[in-house]
Amino acid sequence: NSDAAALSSNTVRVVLGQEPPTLEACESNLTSTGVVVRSNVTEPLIERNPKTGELEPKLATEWKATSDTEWTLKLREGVKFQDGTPFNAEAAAFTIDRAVNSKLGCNVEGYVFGDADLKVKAVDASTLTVTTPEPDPILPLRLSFLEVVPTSTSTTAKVREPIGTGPYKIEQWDSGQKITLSTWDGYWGDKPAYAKAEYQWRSESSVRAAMVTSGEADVAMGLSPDDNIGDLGVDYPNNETVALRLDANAAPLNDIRVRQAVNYAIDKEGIVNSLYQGKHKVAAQLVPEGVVGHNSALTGWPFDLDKAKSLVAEAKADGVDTSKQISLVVRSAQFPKITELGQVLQEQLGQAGLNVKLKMLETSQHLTYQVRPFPKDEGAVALMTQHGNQAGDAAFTVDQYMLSTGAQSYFGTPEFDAMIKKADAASGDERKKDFEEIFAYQNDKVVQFAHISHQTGIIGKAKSVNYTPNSSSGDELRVAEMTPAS
Amino acid sequence: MLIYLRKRIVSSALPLVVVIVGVFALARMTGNPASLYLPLNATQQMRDDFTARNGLDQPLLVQMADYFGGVFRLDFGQSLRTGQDAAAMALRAFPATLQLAATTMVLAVLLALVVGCWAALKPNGIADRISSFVSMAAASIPDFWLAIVGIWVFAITLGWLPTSGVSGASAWVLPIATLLLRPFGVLVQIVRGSMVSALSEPYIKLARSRGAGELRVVTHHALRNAAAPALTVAGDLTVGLVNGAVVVETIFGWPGIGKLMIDSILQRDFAVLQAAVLLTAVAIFALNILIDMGYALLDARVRPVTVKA
Amino acid sequence: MPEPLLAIDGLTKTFHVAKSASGNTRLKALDGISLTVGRGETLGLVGESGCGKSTLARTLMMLETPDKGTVTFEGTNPFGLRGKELLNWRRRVQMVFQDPFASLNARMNAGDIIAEPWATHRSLYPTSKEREARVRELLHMVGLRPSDARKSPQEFSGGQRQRIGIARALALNPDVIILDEPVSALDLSVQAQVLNLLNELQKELGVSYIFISHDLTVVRHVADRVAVMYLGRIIETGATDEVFDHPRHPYTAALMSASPKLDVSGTQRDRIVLRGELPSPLDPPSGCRFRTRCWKAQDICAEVSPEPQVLAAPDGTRHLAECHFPLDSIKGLTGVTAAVASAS
Amino acid sequence: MKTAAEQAPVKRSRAAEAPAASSEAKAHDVVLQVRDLAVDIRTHRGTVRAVNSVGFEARAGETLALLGESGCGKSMTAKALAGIMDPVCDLADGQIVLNGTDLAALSAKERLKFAGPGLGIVFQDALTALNPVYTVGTQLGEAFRIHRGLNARQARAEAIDLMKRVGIPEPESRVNSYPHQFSGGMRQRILIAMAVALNPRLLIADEPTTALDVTVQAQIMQLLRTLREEGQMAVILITHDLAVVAEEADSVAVMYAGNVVESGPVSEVFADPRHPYTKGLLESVPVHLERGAQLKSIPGSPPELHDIPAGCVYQSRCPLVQDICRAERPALRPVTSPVNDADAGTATANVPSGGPSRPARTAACHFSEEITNA
Amino acid sequence: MQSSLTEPPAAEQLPADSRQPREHTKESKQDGKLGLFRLLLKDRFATASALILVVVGLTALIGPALMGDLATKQNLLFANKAPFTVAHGWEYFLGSDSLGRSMLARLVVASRTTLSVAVPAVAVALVIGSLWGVWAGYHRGWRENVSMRIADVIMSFPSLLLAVVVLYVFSPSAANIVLILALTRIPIYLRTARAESAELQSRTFVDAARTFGAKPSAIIVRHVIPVVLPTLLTLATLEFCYVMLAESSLSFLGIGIQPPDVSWGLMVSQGRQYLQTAWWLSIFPGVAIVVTTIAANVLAAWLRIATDPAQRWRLALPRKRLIARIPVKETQP
Ligand SMILES: Nc1ncnc2c1ncn2[C@@H]1O[C@H](COP(=O)(O)OP(=O)(O)OP(=O)(O)O)[C@@H](O)[C@H]1O
Ligand SMILES: Nc1ncnc2c1ncn2[C@@H]1O[C@H](COP(=O)(O)OP(=O)(O)OP(=O)(O)O)[C@@H](O)[C@H]1O
Ligand SMILES: [Mg+2]
Ligand SMILES: [Mg+2]
Repeated sequence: NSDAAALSSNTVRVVLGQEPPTLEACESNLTSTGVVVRSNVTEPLIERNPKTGELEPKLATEWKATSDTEWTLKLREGVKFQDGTPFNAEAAAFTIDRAVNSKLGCNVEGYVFGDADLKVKAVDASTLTVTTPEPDPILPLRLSFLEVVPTSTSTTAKVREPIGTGPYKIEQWDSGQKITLSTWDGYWGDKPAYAKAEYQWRSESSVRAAMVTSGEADVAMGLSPDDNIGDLGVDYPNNETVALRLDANAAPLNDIRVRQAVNYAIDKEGIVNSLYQGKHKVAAQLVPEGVVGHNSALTGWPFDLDKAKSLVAEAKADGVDTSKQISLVVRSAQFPKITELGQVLQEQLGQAGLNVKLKMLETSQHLTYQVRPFPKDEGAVALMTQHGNQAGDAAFTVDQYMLSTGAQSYFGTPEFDAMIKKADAASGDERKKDFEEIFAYQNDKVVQFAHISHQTGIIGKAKSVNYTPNSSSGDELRVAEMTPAS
Repeated sequence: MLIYLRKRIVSSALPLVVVIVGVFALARMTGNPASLYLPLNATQQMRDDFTARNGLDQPLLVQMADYFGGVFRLDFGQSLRTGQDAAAMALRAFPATLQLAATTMVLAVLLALVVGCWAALKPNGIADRISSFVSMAAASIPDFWLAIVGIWVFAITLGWLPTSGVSGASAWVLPIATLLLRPFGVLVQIVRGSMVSALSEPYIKLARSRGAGELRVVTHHALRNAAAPALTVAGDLTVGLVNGAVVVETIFGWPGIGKLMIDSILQRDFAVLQAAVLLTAVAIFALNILIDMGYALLDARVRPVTVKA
Repeated sequence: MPEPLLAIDGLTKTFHVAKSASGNTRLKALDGISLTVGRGETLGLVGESGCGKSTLARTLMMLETPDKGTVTFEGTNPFGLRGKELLNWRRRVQMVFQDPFASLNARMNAGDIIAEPWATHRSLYPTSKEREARVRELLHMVGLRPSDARKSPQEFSGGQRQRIGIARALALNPDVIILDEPVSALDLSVQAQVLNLLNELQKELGVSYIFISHDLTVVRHVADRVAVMYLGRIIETGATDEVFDHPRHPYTAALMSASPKLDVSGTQRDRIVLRGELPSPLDPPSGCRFRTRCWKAQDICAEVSPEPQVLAAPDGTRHLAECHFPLDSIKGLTGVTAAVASAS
Repeated sequence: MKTAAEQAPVKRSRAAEAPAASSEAKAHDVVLQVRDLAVDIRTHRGTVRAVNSVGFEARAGETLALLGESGCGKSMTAKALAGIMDPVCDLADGQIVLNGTDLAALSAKERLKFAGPGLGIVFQDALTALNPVYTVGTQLGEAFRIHRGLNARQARAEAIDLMKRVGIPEPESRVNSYPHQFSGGMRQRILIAMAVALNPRLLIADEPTTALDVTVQAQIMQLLRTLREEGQMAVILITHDLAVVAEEADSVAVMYAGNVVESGPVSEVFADPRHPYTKGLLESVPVHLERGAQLKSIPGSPPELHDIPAGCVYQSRCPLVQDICRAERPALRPVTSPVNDADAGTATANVPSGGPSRPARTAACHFSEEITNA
Repeated sequence: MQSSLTEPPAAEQLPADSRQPREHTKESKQDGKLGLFRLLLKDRFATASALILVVVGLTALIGPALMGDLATKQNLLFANKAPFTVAHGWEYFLGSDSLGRSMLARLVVASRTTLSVAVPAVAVALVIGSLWGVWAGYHRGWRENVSMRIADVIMSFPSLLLAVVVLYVFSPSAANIVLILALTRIPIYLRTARAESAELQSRTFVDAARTFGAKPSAIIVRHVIPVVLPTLLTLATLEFCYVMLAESSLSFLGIGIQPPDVSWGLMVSQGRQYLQTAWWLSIFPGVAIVVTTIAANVLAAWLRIATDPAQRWRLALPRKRLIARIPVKETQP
């Protein structure tokens, strides 16, 4: 394997869970697209530091709110696209227009901007103003999801192989086999250590692990604790939180005591320690540490089966039909050991005296349960959800999951909705505090969620590569941060 | 022969249409793909846009008419997932599967012939018992399990073979070995059975009475007669491989049509699914015709020119 | 002349087959066959292999549909029958098949095989007791033991199987039995047993037989009248002794002479050995079908198909032959042999 | 241990061959001598003896007929001679001396050398005995490829030659036809051609015409006669058609339940049977009788193989049965023949080669002498 | 070598009273069954196979009632305990799974799901495919053509799509998996049955039945099906194996049997993640599949010969070395 060895000295080989459907920049919030494109091929105007959660300059050097609804950005100069055209305000404006205001149906549009249209104006070559219809304190954060493309990019169709300003350009994409990136000489920043990055994909996590073990790959994404990768496995907090979302619109979950009982009945410690070998953290809220709004004071529900039982009994005594079936809806293969987790939950809720039926569904079916409009006549549903807040701001979580009209929320209260609206409009410390309160309030008064754990991701990493994964590595794997271990 | 071929091709056309119509209708029964392609918090407006953009709001019959109109213009639509031409995606994936299936079947048939003949020489003898045990076990081991064990043993522990991928000849070994086992196991049984009965035919005795030795009797006289049932079964197994090497393709990252199909199904990528099914169905019909021609090659009695109408 | 039990007129049957050398796809297996069978009479049917004997039998049994021609059984055409009447006809006309191995289902035992017809004709022996008694009776009639009812076909020798076939045909008390080479698979002593059985049945029950066979000795022994077939046509019919002793069609003469004789004197007989093979029924010769192998053939034979001629028979029976140049009835075979010797 | 055929030059023209063959083998030389042949079959009822102490001899240029009831072991004997028995059958005992070599003592592999040049065999069922998937040319040529090492083209030429020899018209085009494209009679000829391809000293024909009609039968018999005379072959003809035996054979061996019960020249045996079975058989022939008259037949059926009685095998059906028949099995003994009294004294059951030119007259019956008088 | 296996005593020795033929038939049927059983005992492999199948069948039948609770009882602290020790109690002799459940109990419970998927799937496909094929082959003509084209359609149809549709439109349950597997395997039987039946309908004994005026349905039942059945049954055992594997492949792809139901296929599929840490999770159910299919195949091969009157002798054949020569008395002249 001397060939491979020679190659590996200047190429880093990454194995992913699936082939990116496209490398289109405006779809880069899709995990498998973003992991290749973001910060490697294309770059955003503003970048969020996954470690600190702070926003940092990238193609924009400065930004500030010039009014309630207007933000002005100063752009970096001397940056070129990989096709040789210069990066300027026109290109930045074009990027925003293309992603947010066009008929392309970009994924990132829905994900980050909702149906709000932005007004963008290139004031001069290096100045850009963005106007929002409503005041938006986190617009810069939202902009960090937009990868900048040149004006030559099609506005009528998505492009599979984008041109960007990043340190790597797409050298070749052998459909079905691999994608090769190579360094671009005209990059404005530092030249990365690896001349090439090669992406392959295998859907079995054990195979991905095996590839690192056998030296066929340098970095393997998304491994499971049972893949037996030994000391080649590197853990990192991946921002994902697992919880049950409880539907309070049907008996018996329409009684808060039953929802509390669910929380008491789950042995979170046991699950984390036994199923996930202690690598995950017991969760008390939907966002992990590091996300703006995380309430570190929350301790969550203790495991207390007796309490759970008595709560169920109480509810029953009050006429709640606790024998009604609760569907525990789980998406198969969503994350490692999810089937086991489902079975554990079913068993534990059963012990509390609830009648739980486990429903393992494939993605598309699961989605019909996950987002509005929810299926009718399904009875009580406890939906297992894995939520990852990539943006680092609780608003992305709360608007979706807790607002009574939220796309992924079963219910809420007017009071709670008001709290959320207030927090959304706030900024700075106030914003932080508002969200912390919201999480506490949900646990106290709403109880739509039974939180289980904050997950830890595992990547496999060959000894020959130096790289420290962080909470965004799963979405944005910066090759430039990798160096060969000499 | 040509007339026969033409007839067969014409008579395959209608079933092909049925297959496509079936796939078309069934696929749309699995629900609107909007939620798969739109962000979780997409608004109803966005969903409606998506549905309209992809023509999914039309009545099924209209969609189908559109589709067949496209097919006649050789336009099979675009992939929802990748935005590429659906037919191109299917055509790109197909050779990988075909190569894998063909190599596997050729090896399986050869191996099964050797082992099956060996077993048939002495029915109920030691060789027969051993080979039937081994072949039955081979036929009943789950392929994904074998694949993973294979990777573990040959790629990780011994380091002889790459774990997966398509680069280089050595990457073929594990997928083929995994796929091979069931066809091999089934075919050994079939070859053995038909060999045993072929060897008891009077013409075999006559060949012996001409002084033909055991090897010659087996390879020259019995084999060709025993081949027809093996051909039938090999055909069915090949159909299975062409259509369903999904598991192996999934595990070994083999960019084949089976993987493409399951992905398209799970991702509700209708155009790609339809193109892939159409392609494999054509291939399967062609395979069936080839097999019928194989019979004719093996045995003059079934040549269409001489069979009774 | 009394009304015959079964009359066949102009029966023609064509098979569609894949192309022959000349591109023909229509095989005329029967070409205008006319025959009659009287009550209690045995009609012998002889002819070269593949000339259509079995096809005729199968057509009579309505296993094949004729293209043309009529069959009349007691004044009615069985092909027009439906329902009950058809069943009744089926009951009255039965067949013993050529191959005793293939015509019995190896997975049934002899008793079930013989009783099988009653599954359709339930009214015949309504109770199982009656059926069992009748099976025993039939077994006895064909010379098998009652205990044989339990054996399966492969436990019987060829002769015994043929007897089971006969018992099955008799199960419905038919009036006509078509026997397609019933004894050619049997060895001599068994053959004698079967022929005796058929004979007795005819005497007792007045059954009519159509008896198909290659073995002329046997035909001569059982048949009242003989019909000789060649390539789908009846080329000669007449009373058995008349046809055997005074064949008028050259083919009949050749057939007679080819039949080996049990003559222990050791002297070699002169015999007519026909030249060439039976022509393919797909491409039969023009005119007279036998002309390609006939030593008497002349130009006219290739052009005009001979019509059946009524020939004078010394004993006054009706003797028909389809030949432009029928043989002299007085000269008999010796003359023929001389003719062949000079021809070759 | 080389046979004459093997030492023969690789390619000989057909014309040169015939005289050579006749000089090698003088007429009436004993080609094959079978002594005490016994064949066992392993069945689920235990091992049974299907052929028991069978002995006869076949002479060059002559035909020996094997007669007997269905299932009496004729085909089994033939297969034993040719060394192609079913896997459940074993050669239990006896000698098969072909031209001085005891085939029974050879290993299966050594025997292969004799299959073809030494003896040829023709089966009854011409359709199943030909391999349906090969052209007749391939099958005819195979013997030459195996024994003479000819290549495909040469073998084909030989095959065409053979087809001419057995009277198949247009052999050049028909050599590429498949068996199913031939009529029954032609298939039978091809089988015969295959059997005589290497000019064997012995030809075994097992019911070669049973499936055929009389005109074809006559042609086949004539062909066999011609071949026998040309090549001075010994022919063993198995049939149950007494008329064929009478016309074709020189001598006859009558078998019953695995045993030879009578043998001798055809004319003598048929004129003067010395075993009650032979006699019964001859009487069953439907000749010279009133139409519809009762035919004579032998009552009863032969004993089942697993249930062969001690004593005479024919005892259950014999009109002459006595106590001694139940106790002792009669051996095959010479019988006096009014036709051939002179030889009778010296004849034994198994005549050593070089013996008298007329086959001996033998019968296995305690009362063979009485039968003539009866 | 005369064993009790020999056929019923020769006819002559039977009670001559033939007025009681009914009893005779009964007797002979019993004889037949007994004979088959004895024949089975003679073949060691077939006997062992039959035993295995009986054990598996019984396990599936009564096992879940005995061990159902044990199979679902989780103990997260007791996960992935190694097999072959009774230190933790007999129920953990085969180790525990990733949720600390008894492997033994789960194997037992899974056997029922496995069989209740495989057996009905095979049976439904067998019955429908065979009857259809026999019917099409018997009548020939357009019925045959249309049927074969339908078979082509099903064969070239992606069964996975069907699986997803069924699971989507209905819900993932054993019954629906049976439906999918049965539907997609029908062509196999259809083709075989058609070919055999088309050949059989031209046989003379079928013609003979026609000459009695028997109806096609009666002929099919009486003559065609009994002859075709052994071939189809042999095919069905091979298919039995296929169906179990297909079910596990569906599980692998996430669209098969869904927890908390458990089948061998699902166990193999889920256990694969633990191959390197807890091999027994997938090896034991895998072995169960292999052993069951081998047993079914061996028994089917045996049964096929044993029920074929023309081949039955093969089974009772004494081995060559055991030949006992039958002494033959003979007088010397
Ligand atoms: N089903 C069929 N399809 C096509 N041709 C057929 C069919 N049945 C018979 N024939 C042809 O019809 C001709 C007559 O056949 P038939 O079986 O009646 O002859 P046969 O006189 O009974 O011969 P044999 O004496 O050999 O039994 C033959 O050439 C045969 O090939
Ligand atoms: N493979 C076999 N297994 C068991 N028994 C057999 C086998 N082959 C032949 N037999 C039996 O051996 C005996 C002799 O058979 P053989 O074929 O030699 O008879 P045959 O004289 O040629 O009869 P036929 O005139 O009917 O051809 C018969 O009883 C037969 O049942
Ligand atoms: Mg016929
Ligand atoms: Mg024989």
